This record gives sequence, C-alpha cells and structure tokens, in this order.
Amino acid sequence: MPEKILEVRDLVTQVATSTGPKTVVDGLSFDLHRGETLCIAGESGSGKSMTSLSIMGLLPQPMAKVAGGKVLLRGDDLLKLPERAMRDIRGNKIAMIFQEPMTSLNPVLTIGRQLGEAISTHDPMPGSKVRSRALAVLKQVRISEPEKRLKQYPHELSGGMRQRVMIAMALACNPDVLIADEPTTALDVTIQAQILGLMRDLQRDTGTAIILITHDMGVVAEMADRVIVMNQGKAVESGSVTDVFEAPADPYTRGLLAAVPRLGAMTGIDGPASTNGNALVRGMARPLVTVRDLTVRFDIRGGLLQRVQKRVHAVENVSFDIFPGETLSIVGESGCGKSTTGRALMNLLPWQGEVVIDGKEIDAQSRLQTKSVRRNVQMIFQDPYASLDPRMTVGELVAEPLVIHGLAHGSELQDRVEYLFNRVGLPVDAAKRHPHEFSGGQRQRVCIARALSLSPKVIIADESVSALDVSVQAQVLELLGELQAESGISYLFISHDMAVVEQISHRVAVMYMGQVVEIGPRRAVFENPQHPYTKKLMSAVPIPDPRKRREHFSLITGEIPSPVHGLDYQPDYADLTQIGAQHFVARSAIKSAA
Amino acid sequence: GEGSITVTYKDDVSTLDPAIGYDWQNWSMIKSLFDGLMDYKPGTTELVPDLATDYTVSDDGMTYTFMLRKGVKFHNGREFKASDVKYTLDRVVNPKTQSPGAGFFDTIKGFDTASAGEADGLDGIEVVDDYTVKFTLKQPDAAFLHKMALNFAHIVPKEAVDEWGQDFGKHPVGTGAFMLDEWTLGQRLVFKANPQYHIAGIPKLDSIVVEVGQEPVVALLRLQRGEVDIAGDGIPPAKFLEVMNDPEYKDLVVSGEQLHTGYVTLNTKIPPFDNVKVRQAVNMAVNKDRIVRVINGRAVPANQPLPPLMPGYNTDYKGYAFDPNKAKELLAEAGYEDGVATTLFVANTDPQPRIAQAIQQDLASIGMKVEIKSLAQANVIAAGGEADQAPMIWSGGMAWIADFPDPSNFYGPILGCGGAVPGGWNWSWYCNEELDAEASKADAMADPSQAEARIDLWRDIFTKVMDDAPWVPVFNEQRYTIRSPRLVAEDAILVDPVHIPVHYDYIAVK
Amino acid sequence: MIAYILRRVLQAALILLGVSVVTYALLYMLPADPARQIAGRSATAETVANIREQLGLNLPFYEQYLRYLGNLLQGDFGRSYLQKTEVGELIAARLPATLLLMAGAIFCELLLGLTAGAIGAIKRNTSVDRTLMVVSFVGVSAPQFVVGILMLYLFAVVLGWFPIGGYGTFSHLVLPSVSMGFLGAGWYSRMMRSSMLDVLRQDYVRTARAKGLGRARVFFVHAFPNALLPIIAMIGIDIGMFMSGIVVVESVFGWPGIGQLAWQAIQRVDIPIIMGVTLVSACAIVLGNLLADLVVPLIDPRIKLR
Amino acid sequence: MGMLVLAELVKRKLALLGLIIIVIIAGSALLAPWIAPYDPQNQMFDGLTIEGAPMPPSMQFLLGTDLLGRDLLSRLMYGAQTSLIIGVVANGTAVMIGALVGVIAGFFQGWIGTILMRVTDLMMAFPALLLAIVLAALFKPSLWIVAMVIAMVNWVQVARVIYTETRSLSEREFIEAEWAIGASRFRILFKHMLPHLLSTMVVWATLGIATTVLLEATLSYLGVGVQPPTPSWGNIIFENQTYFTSAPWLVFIPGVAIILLALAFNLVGDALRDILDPTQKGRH
Ligand SMILES: Nc1ncnc2c1ncn2[C@@H]1O[C@H](COP(=O)(O)OP(=O)(O)OP(=O)(O)O)[C@@H](O)[C@H]1O
Ligand SMILES: Nc1ncnc2c1ncn2[C@@H]1O[C@H](COP(=O)(O)OP(=O)(O)OP(=O)(O)O)[C@@H](O)[C@H]1O
Ligand SMILES: [Mg+2]
Ligand SMILES: [Mg+2]
Repeated sequence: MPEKILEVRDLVTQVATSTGPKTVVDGLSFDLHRGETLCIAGESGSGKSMTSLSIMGLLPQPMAKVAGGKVLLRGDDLLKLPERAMRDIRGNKIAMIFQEPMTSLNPVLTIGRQLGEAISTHDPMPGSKVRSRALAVLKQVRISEPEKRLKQYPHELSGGMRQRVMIAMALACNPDVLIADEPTTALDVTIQAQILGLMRDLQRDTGTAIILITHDMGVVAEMADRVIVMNQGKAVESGSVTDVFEAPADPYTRGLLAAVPRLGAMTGIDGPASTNGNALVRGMARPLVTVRDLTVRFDIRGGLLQRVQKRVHAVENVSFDIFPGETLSIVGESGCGKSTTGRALMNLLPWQGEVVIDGKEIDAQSRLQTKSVRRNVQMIFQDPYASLDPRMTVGELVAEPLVIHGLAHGSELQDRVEYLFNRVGLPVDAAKRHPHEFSGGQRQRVCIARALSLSPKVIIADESVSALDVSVQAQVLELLGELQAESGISYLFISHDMAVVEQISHRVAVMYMGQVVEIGPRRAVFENPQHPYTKKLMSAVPIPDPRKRREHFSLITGEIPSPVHGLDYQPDYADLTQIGAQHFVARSAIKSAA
Repeated sequence: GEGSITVTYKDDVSTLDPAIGYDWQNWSMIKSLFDGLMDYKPGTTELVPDLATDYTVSDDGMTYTFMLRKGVKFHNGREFKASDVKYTLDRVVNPKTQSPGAGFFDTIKGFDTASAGEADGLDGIEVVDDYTVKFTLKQPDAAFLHKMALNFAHIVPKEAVDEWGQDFGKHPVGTGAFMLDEWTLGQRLVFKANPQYHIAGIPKLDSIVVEVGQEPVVALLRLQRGEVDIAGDGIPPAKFLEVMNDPEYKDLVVSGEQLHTGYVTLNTKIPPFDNVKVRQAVNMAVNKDRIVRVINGRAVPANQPLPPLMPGYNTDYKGYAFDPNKAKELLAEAGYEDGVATTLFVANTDPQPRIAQAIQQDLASIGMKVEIKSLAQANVIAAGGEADQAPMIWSGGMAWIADFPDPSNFYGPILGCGGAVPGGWNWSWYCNEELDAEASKADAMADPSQAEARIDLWRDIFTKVMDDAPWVPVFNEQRYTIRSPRLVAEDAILVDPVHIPVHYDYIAVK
Repeated sequence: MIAYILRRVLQAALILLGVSVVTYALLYMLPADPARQIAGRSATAETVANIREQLGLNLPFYEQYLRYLGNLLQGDFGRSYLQKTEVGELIAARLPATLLLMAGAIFCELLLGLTAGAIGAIKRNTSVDRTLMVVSFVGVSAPQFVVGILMLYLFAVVLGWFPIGGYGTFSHLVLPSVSMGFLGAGWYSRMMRSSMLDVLRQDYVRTARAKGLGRARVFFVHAFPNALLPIIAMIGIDIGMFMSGIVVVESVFGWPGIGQLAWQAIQRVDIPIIMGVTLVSACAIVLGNLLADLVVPLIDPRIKLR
Repeated sequence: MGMLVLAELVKRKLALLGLIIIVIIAGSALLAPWIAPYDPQNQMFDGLTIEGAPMPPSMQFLLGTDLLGRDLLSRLMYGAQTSLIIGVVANGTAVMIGALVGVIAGFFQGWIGTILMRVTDLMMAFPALLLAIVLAALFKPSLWIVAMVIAMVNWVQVARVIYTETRSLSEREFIEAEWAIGASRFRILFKHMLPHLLSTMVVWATLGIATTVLLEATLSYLGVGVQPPTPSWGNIIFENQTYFTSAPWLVFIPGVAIILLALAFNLVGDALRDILDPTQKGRH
C-alpha cells in the first residue's frame, strides 16, 4: 500500500445556530494514500463541504469550528497548527478546488496574477520565472491559448476554462493532497467529462492524492478508488468503489444507489418508466401542442442612441408537436435555449412563430393571454423555493390559480385545495405553512399542485428536478409519471440530465445553439443517436457503475460557441431529415457541433 | 502713510462703483477711493467742500456754482476737471447705469428726461470752464449740498468707465486717498495709499486689507488674537457683554451715535392698522426697554422717527409711553376687544427674529395675536412694497440709516406719499397730503438763513407723523467700534457718523 | 466606450437643461422683484420700469428663459443683479476654495470612513467594531452645523490648535474638511463594513486563503478592490450631498466658496447667481456620477460601458 | 408581525437604546403641555440678567434660558413636537411619493416608467438643500410648508430604491410564476410585489426620519425653517448660534438633542433593515 499522507480521526465540526451548536460533521475518520482518489459522496447538507473546510482550516468564522478530532498530514496535526504555519500548508501541501468556478476566481484580477500569486507565495521567485511557471501549469491543464489566458480576466473565460484555471492554481505547487469540492457540479456534462478526464490524467502524472467531493454517484463511479458515503455528518459507508456500488452495506447507501437514474437503464424499452415501458398509443389523435418556427431573439442595445446592436439568437426556428398524454423532453447544454422555448410557450416573453395549443392559436403579441388558453398550459419551475411567493401560505398559493380564474370559491375551493394536497402527497394541514417551512421536495410538490389546480392539458417542467437530491428527485419523477398515467396530461420536460430524460420521456428533442438538431422517439434517439452533438452528449454522461468506467474522454472536446450575433446574421437552419419513424436529424447545419 | 491694517466683513464687497455701491461694507470704502464736491469734516456731520474749493448759491436757491480744486489727480494720473463732474452725474441718472442713487438727483434740471433715457445728460449741469461747474435746479433743494457729498455723486473718470464698462466696480479709479491694489473675489481686497492725494499727510496708512466672508464672532475672536484690527460688522451681539465686561477690551471699544432708527411699520391700508387707535395701541404696547435689554443695551429706546443726532430731533416729545392697559382700551375702542390676528414680517438674520418675538409677546399681552414671517431680506422688502402684503414689518437689518444728515432723508421715501407706491419703501403706506405739502415747503427753504426755520418745520412734521402713528419707533442703535490696540485715531474718527465703520483716511497704526 | 460617454454626456446635458428650466421657473415665481432691488429705495416707478425692461424682466417667462439659455450656451451666466459682476467670474473666483474643501472633505471621508469600515469588518462583533459603528452612527446623525460649531469651539476657540475660520493655509482647511467629512465618513464606514463583510464571504476570498496567502495580501489585493466597487458609485452620489453641505459648512467657517456665494445670493434674491450656482452644482453632481461610472470599469473589468 | 418585529428589536442592544431614546423624546413631546416647567414662549423677566444675558443652567432653569429669557428645557420639549411632526409627516409623504413613483416606474415600464425615472434623475441633480431653500423662500415657511418642502426633496432617494427593488422583484421567479398562472397586473402588483416592498418602505420610513429631522434643523438653522416663536431644535440653534462661546448651552444642548434623535432613528431603522430583510440575516 502506498504511503499514507492524510489521516482524519474522529473529526467533529460544529456550527453555531440560534438554537445552540449543531454538529455537522460527526466523528468522521478516514485515511488518504498517495496517488489515491477518495470520493466523499452524500446528499446535500450531509457535511461534505464542512469536512473539507475543516481540513483546510477555512471554516467560516466565527459560526463554525472544529470541536474535536485530529487531522494528521504526514503525522502533524493540522488542527493544532497556528494560522501562520497553516498558511504554509494551504496551497502548498493541500490545495483545494471549489464548486463554483464562476465565483471562485477574483473578478478584478487577471488569471496570470492569480495564478502567479499561488506560485510565488510558497516559492518566491522572480517575476519572469513566475510567468513561465504559470504558463507551464496552464499548458498542463490543457487550456486553449494559454498565453492569452494569462492576460484575461475570469469573466472572459467559460466555466470549463475557469475550472481548469482553478485546477492549475491548485496544482501549481505540486501539493500532496488535492481537495476538490464538487468541481464539476456547475458544469455541463461535456465540460464535466473534460475536467474529470483532466484530473485523472494529472493525478496519473503527479501522484497527488485527491479527495473528491460530489453528490453525483456517476462521478463517484467514474473517479473513485475508495468511497465514503456521508449522511447527516456521519460516514455511513466506506470502502472500495466496487464494494460500495456492488454490495452496499448500509440501507441509506442502498436507497441512494437505487434512486440514481442510470443512463441506459431503459435500453430496449419503448415507453417511459412510469408506463412500465409501454409506448404511447397515439392513434389518430391530433397534436395537443403544435409549435412551428418558434424564434426568440433578445436585443442587445448600445451606442449613442441605445439602438439594437446585437442579438442573442436564443431560439431559432424550433418546431415540434406534443400529443395528448405524451412527454416530450428537450435536452441540451446550458444556454442552448431550452428554458427560452418553454417560457415562450407560456407567453412570458415576446416570440415569433406559430403556436397552437388544443386547437387555439396563441397570439404572440399579447403578454396577457386570454385566460382560457392560459389554463391549458402550466409550468413548474426549476427552483421551487424561488417560484413560490415566500410571504404566502402554501394553501393560498395552491388556491390562487383557482381564484384568479374564478373556478372555485368558498368551501369548494377548500375541497379542491385539499384534494390537490392529497394528490401530490402533502399533508392537508401543511396548507397553513409558508414555503420556507418545507423541504425542497415538498416545495416542488406544492408547485406541482399549483400547476395542476387548473387541470391543464400540458405542463412545462423546466429543470423541475435538477435542484433536488436524487432520492427526492426519484419521488417527484414518480409523482409526475403517476399523474400522467391518471389523467393523460402531457409534459414538455426540459432537462440537461440525460439519465432523467431517458427515464421519463416518450420523445426527445436535442437542442443545440437554439435549434433542434435531433428529435424522435426516446428509444430511437438514445439507442441510435445520429447527430454528432447527440452522440457527444450521450458519451459525456458518467455512468454510476465503476465497471463501465471510461478510460478516455478524447471524444469530448471544445466549448459551446456564443449565440450572440450581429444584426445582419442569418442563421443556418437545421434541415431536419427523417431517418426513421418520427426520427428527424439535422444533416447539413451546425457542423461545428462535433 | 505707514503700516497696514486688516478689516473684516461677513458679506462680500459687491462693487466699488460709486454709482452703484449701496451696502454697509462698500459705502466707506468707496468714500476712501473717490471724492465728491462736498464732504463732511472727519468725525462730524459738518459739510465742507472737498473737490470743490468753494461754492456759491444763487439767491433763489436754484443755482449752485462750484469752484473746483486744481491739480487733483485721478489714480490713473489724469487731472480732475469740471467735465468729470458733469459726466459723473449724467452717468448716475442714466437708466443704463441702474444706479440705486439716481433718485437723489431729481431736483436737478433735466432729471426727468435724463432718467427716462430720453436725453443724454442733465441739462442742469453746465461746465463753465475746467475748474467751474454750475448746477441749475428745477426747485430749491435744501439738501442739495448733502447730496453732493453722497457716494453717488463721487467723481469718476470717463475713460476708466469706458474701459471697464460694467466691470468698473471691480476696477475703480477715483481721486480718493486710497486706491485698489488687489481684489480676490470672495476673499480679500487690498487698498494702498494714494501718494498724490490732495490732502497732505492723508491717508495715514500704507494699505488696508479687507477680508470678507468672516463671521462677526470669528472676526472678534481674531481681533482678540491680534489678527484683525477692525471688525467691520461691529461687535456681534453674542460677544457684546463679554467684551464690555472685560477690562482688557473695554478700552478698545468706542461708542457713538449713528443716524439710525429701528421701527415697526404698521400698514395703514390693512386692517386693523387702518385704524389709528390700533396703531397708537401698538405704540403703547411695545416694551422698548425690554427689547433694548434683549439686545444687551446696545441701543436707546426711541419715540420718534428721527434719531437724536439728526437735526430736527424733538427733545421735548415724549411719544407714546409704555402702557399696555391703555393700549388694551384703545384696541377695545377700535372694536377689537376680543383681540385681533395679524402678521409681522422680519428679516431672517440674528437678532431680528428675536426682536420680532419680543414684539410679538408684547402685543400678545394686549390681545393681538401676531404671526411671524421670518424671510430673506429681499422677500421682506418685496412684501413691504405691496399694499396688501405685510401688515407689520420690523425694519431691523434693512433699517433706515440716513444717507445724509438731513431730516428730509427720513421722510420722502419712507413716510411720504411718493414712497407709498408699489415697490416703494413706505411700508406703512402712510400718505398724508398735508404733511407732504409741508415737507415740500421745508425742502424749498434752501437759503442758509432759513436753515433754522426749516429744521423747526421738519421737527413739526415728524411730530405730527407720530400723531398718526404709522410707525412704532423702537430704538436708535448705538455704534460700537472695537479696534485693535495698535490702531490709533481719535474716538470721533472711529465712530464717524458718515464713514462706517471708521474713516479709513484718518486712522493710523502704532 | 466613446459612444457610451457621448450618450451619458447627452443625457447629462438634458438633465442640466431640465434643472435650468425648473430652477428658472421657481426663481421666476419668487415674490421679490429684482428691478426694484436694483433701483434702490429712492427710485421712481419709471426707473424701476426702465430697469425691468433693460433686464428683459417684462418679457414672458419662456422668452426670458430662452434668452438666458441662449447666453448660457455661449458660456455666459449673466451678470449679478446686485454685484454687477459676471456670475461666471464670481463662481470661478470661488470655485477653487470649494473644490479644495471638497477635496479635503473627500479625503477625510475616505480615510476615516474606509479605514473604520474595514477595521469593523475584520474585527466584526468585537468591541472595536461596535465602538466604530456607534461612532459612525453618530456621524450620520450629526448635522453638519452642529459638528462645525462644536469643532470650531473646541479646537479653535478653546484649544487654539487651528485658526478660527478663514482660508489660505493648510491649517485653515482642517476643521472645515473634517466637519464636512464627518457625515460622509459615517456613511462610508457603514457601507465599507457591509461591503467588506460581503466580499470576505465570497468564494474567491476563500480561494485566496486556500492558496496560503497571508492576511494582508488577501485583504488588500483580493478583498479591498472588490469591496470598493459599491463605494465608488456612492462617491458620485456624495457630490450632491456636498453641494448641500457647503452652504452650511462654509458659512460656519467663513470659507470663501460658492456655498457662501449661494447663501448670500439667496438672501438677496440675486437670481443670476442662484441660477449659476445651481447649475454648477447640478453639473458637479452629474459629472460626479458620470465619473464614478467611468471609474468603476477601471477597477472592475466585468463592467463594459455600452 | 408587528409584535414579532418589536420583540426582535428589543433583543438588539443598540436598537433598544434607539427605541428608548425615541420613547423618551416622543414622550416629552407629547406630554410637554403637562410636564414642561414653563410656557415655551414666555419671555420671562427673570430669564435674563439685568444686562440682558441668558441664564446658564440652574435649579430654576434646568437647562438655562435663551436670549429672550425663555426656558430652554421647555422649548426643547415643545421643539421635539416640531421635529417629530416634521419627521413623521414630511418623511411619510416622501416615502409615499417615492414609493408610488418607484413602483409605477419599476413595474409599468414603457413611457410612463421612463418619464418618471427621468424626473427622478432630474431631481437627483438638484442640490437638495439649495432647492429646499428656494422652495421655502417661495412658499413663505411654516411648519407644514417646511414639511412639504422636505418631502419634495426627500422622495427621490426612496423612489430610486423602490424602483431598483421593484425591477429586481419583477425578475424574481415567483413573479414569473404568477404571470404563468394568469395573474393580472394588479394582482401581482398589490398581492405579490407590495408586501415585499413594504419592509423597504418601513426601513426608509424610519431611516428617513433621521434625515428629515436633520434637514429641518438645517433649514431652520439657515433661517428658512419653522417660524419663530414655534420652537424647533434647528431654529433654537439658529437663534443662538452666535452665542456658542458666551452661552454654549444654547447651542450644544439642542445640538446633542438633534444628534440623539437622528441617532435613535438610525439605530432603529438599521436594525429594522436587518430584521425585515432576510437576506441580510447574520451580518451582525
Ligand atoms: N455557515 C453555516 N452556518 C450554519 N450552518 C451551516 C453553515 N454552512 C453549512 N451549514 C450546515 O452544515 C451542514 C453541512 O453543510 P455542508 O455544506 O457541509 O453540506 P454539503 O454536504 O456540502 O452539501 P451540498 O451538497 O449542498 O454542498 C448543513 O446542514 C448546513 O445547513
Ligand atoms: N432575457 C434575456 N436577455 C438576453 N439574453 C437571454 C435572456 N434570457 C436568455 N438569454 C440567452 O438566451 C440563451 C438561451 O437561454 P436559455 O435560458 O433558454 O438556456 P437554457 O438552455 O435554458 O440553459 P440552462 O440550462 O442554463 O438553463 C442564452 O444564451 C441566454 O444567455
Ligand atoms: Mg457542499
Ligand atoms: Mg434553463
């Protein structure tokens, strides 16, 4: 066994709350060896970040403090070191990468400056040497045009590039231990794949021991040598990655793994999971929603007279149908126009094109759509907390659409609200409480109840489960499926998570740069992806199975280009050609996708 | 001259153009920069020729002939001539000059056309030769010689006025004892002695530094530290007692009288003051002694419009004695037994609002409910100039300080019918045709032999005015000048009744 | 960038135009009649009428205003009614004093305010922090005339450390600057404290610490410039407060700036001066804000001027 | 909610101090007719020395007398009425106007919003004090006029703040969600936005009182404020300011009173800001 570098023993970390100290890391112990990757997994709030901050001595002051235990780095107890000595450890012996590449770099300093600082702090050297070393590490993290990057500011880089810079900074002094706290959570899957691949390659070259913190079991399976699963501050399971995945001892771990959606789990099945895999029998039904040539552009103004100078081509000529009882999913990476499509259907922003819902054409001009049309489409948003007025009780919130549309009042209203609460699995007495008194999953149930209250024919669900922990996510997905089975409601399901989409959809549309590049039955798209972008997307998804680990991420490179163009820009429209039953793929346009 | 002194003022010096300057601060500066045909003997109100060596008056009092002093040089080196006299007065009455003093010269022949801009100059001024100038009047004017001593009649050289145009006031050129050396707007002015001044040995100083923007209290503190020689705004009320009770400073203070009366105007056009009984009642109700106490005894209670120093002051007149009970009775007789409400306007600079409040309390005791409007001076003046705006005005801060020591100056604009017009200064809107006629008669008594009789007539006029009680004369303010110990001058010079605060030409330093 | 500046200047010009209309209209409505004041107390009605005509005061409002505006566009603020001097000249003569005072006050504000705020944030919830915060609360609560008179009394009259008012040397500048800066220092320290607390919680500060940087470096290089950003916008707004403050502070200390000029003019309703000072102040405010907006991108590269 | 907020306030030492000061000052203002030792307008004969100087603090006149021989303590108590009335009325009006302008401009964008915001920009460019002085001179000051003048000058900041807040509020997801369920403009404005703006308004209502009290004092100090003999803390100082060396109590006692009152409102307002704005939680 390689040399033991870090040893954590009985670590207890507490945070001060209004009701007294709360233990958030509770007697955690583990060892870390040279060249090893230890994953700490667990759901939100389980204490993963607190653990890493405790080790680094960077707990938020004065709320949190280490209440007991030892953190031994090659035998020295870090917890006993004075701040001065700890500074020599940080960045030098133990380096750290944080979750949010967007906010973890100082916005007012150049990359070169921030990187140079990391180098010269622990190893004072003349400026020119610092520069060449900085350049060297940037090259090491395989960033494009490294010389140029040195002079750039963080906001000029994409998320993936920033995370590369963070890694470069962490590796600048060849640390013994690298702690990466959710380093890829904020990134798109393709970028995530690139970063994970990079970390693996670098580890191979330098032998740095990595503590990788993540809630994504796919990432764990991909990266870990050993795994610790945390729940409520305690390690409930630990062991080698294959042991944990194949023979989880703890019930919590088992539940967790069971809830994780796996890409490929539906291979060979036609319909979504909720229908036991049965495909929708469409028959002669007319489409419930018809969207033709939907285009949304945002103006960017500037110049002397604030004239439109550029446009964001958020959605370009998107067409699709949704049939009664069907779930159509839109997938694609950040910024590709998924949400904009959904919001345009809700008439929440100005759009062009043609939309027919349940036989009624929608007027793109009026923001205040006729109420009757509005009743047929409802929306569930990504962040359930943000989409509920925090000052109202959830009872009022669920009743509100009914009141607005004058559908019920008095005891009838009461009954209806009660029914809805029951339907989404919330206790009826919860109606008097405010949104902040609920958990994330419960809040999303409130949102669903609210959307259901008008008995819409179609619900647009925009990343409605992305913010939830996997176990909760599974429950909500199940609820959505049940509702569909019961009432034949249609969903437009917007998500970037391929595994979830696979589970829930009848049909899938893949969006890239504001256009649909591939659309078809879920099975056809997932099992026989035709467009290069779809392929790339599929291959980037980490599979929560340590045996299916990818050794090379070589397929996945490149960044997504910007959708901002000048006024005279004429987009190349994707020419969708049919290649199978209802399966359409863009052939000529958007070649850069691959 | 030798040495330099520092004088401070709170407000800016606005202009040094003698045709325009009419402020407390610039009045005596202009006097030191320019000379008129006439002047007063330093420290007194006695008229003497200045740029004139002599003058004659025709028997009908309609023609004045001045013989001019020879060899007097303007600061620019040119000799002063008779044509300058004519130019100066033509300029003052020319409406383009916008001189606030133009009206003083309304008795000169040709004034009407000249001041209306219809004629280029005054017909009544004739340049006889370089050293003789003759004035023809349209009516006898007993105060004419005083007017020739006014700043507005101080002689300016045409070429300098032409050169600087509207900015002549910033670049004054005169014949006076001092000339302007430096002027930093808003900060300081430096005057230096005129070596060619026509009176030998004058001025006694080398230079005078005037610093503006200095609060009176600050000025006094600086004077106590020896940084300032004369506090131009006098001893501030806040420091008065302190200074007067301090043996160290007591000797530095010189007091004197000035031609000032502080009064309350009662608008005879607005009820209840359209009733003479009410006006008399108010006269009896105001406790002047207490008001004088409130301003720390820096004044003497007054009972008539004229200040004691003014010829024509009636020493026998007792006025309305303080008698609130009698006042109440009078008010009842006038039909206001249940009291009456009215408004008192006052300028909003200390101590005026305080005095107004003292008056307010006095009137409250006889059942008059007085509301105070404490406004910027300009707004008070504007209100006074409208017949129906200001029932009462306390004149403090804008009060009448005589332009020249002659009783006529206290009548026309402020008590005569001529002033009771929109925009006028007769804020009582008091117009007694009979008295106006008497006033014209008095003004026509220009013959020196009639001087005595003329003064008697004026005395009579002002006593009769008090019967109608359009004013409440409250007090005559005393002058208190404090100077630094190193400054030497006779007391009379330090409280010169014409040059305020001091007669710069006659002071010296140790 | 150029387009941005041009647009902002255009906007500023429009605002100034608005300010001039409103002020002119307000002053037009003032009850005092300038012609009468100029004419003096011995003037006849004809003289007054004549002067009114000369000054164009008998014209309808809009014509008067357009005349004024026309002159203004040629850089002519008109002539003071009572001082008979070019208003531009009067303002120019006094502006340096006001600018000096402003510079002194801003210096005091920033020095005291930023230091106190930063110390408060670093030592948050200690007695040092609490004391500083109470002092800055007093700062924002104390009227400038009270502070001014108090300082004058204490440091000039009683202790004699500084001259009692006046203008000229550095020691003259100290008390007025401090009296004027005290209020702003209070604001800045409170803003700085919360801004700094905000920044110290940011991820990039944690990153900097994770790199093993020393406290001073984390503070000055990473936290300080970021904490400064919201404060720069404040400095722009501050200029408006200054313009109000100078009227009071200059009169307490006898400082020969445009505040005193304005105050004297208001007392005597010398309309051209009031107009001029108002416009100059409005200019300063608008310029201050523009400048602040232009400075921010120099520190913060994320902000692009469009 | 009111009680809860109060309970929170009382928990904070500084806010409690502020509350106590406000209660004392408001109490003495309200009870002045009964507890003030003298009539505030009575120019007492024995209130001045024979020479006419004011009396320093003594057993007879606890805080001394002013230049007209009136009892300073009584005048301060009645002056508190003025300050508080102006503070509450003027600032209340300012908050109302500001909130109205801000909400309308922020919520109904388009030409109405543009016009309102341009007007606000215009007002921002005015030197506030100068404007107030001119307005006060124009309307001949009285208690209510002064209050209105102050309101005219002070609404601008409120409008700015409310505008920004309305704008950011209308970007919030829950407002979008309301649009999505078909809520009308007015429902969104009154049921969903206003309650969120209320806390800002409450904070400004308190913090603004401090500013207002100071502005009134400054106007009075410059002699264009509340008319004598009605006492206001500002005009007490104005009347007596030149006496700061010979009768310092006449200047510094009211000066301290003004500072204390403004301080108290600032302390309470600041605490309210913390309490009412959950995102600010944990800052102190
Ligand atoms: N500053 C803080 N003050 C109080 N409690 C805190 C603070 N930071 C974290 N906590 C609490 O500590 C617990 C552990 O938090 P931690 O951030 O370690 O969770 P995590 O496992 O990293 O979750 P996530 O996946 O959401 O990042 C949580 O219950 C959280 O509420
Ligand atoms: N209001 C707006 N103004 C300008 N640009 C916008 C606006 N809303 C969205 N965009 C731009 O339109 C593009 C599409 O955005 P959209 O939110 O639809 O992406 P998305 O696919 O939902 O991404 P994500 O997964 O990050 O939610 C992006 O480039 C985005 O920056
Ligand atoms: Mg975490
Ligand atoms: Mg989205």
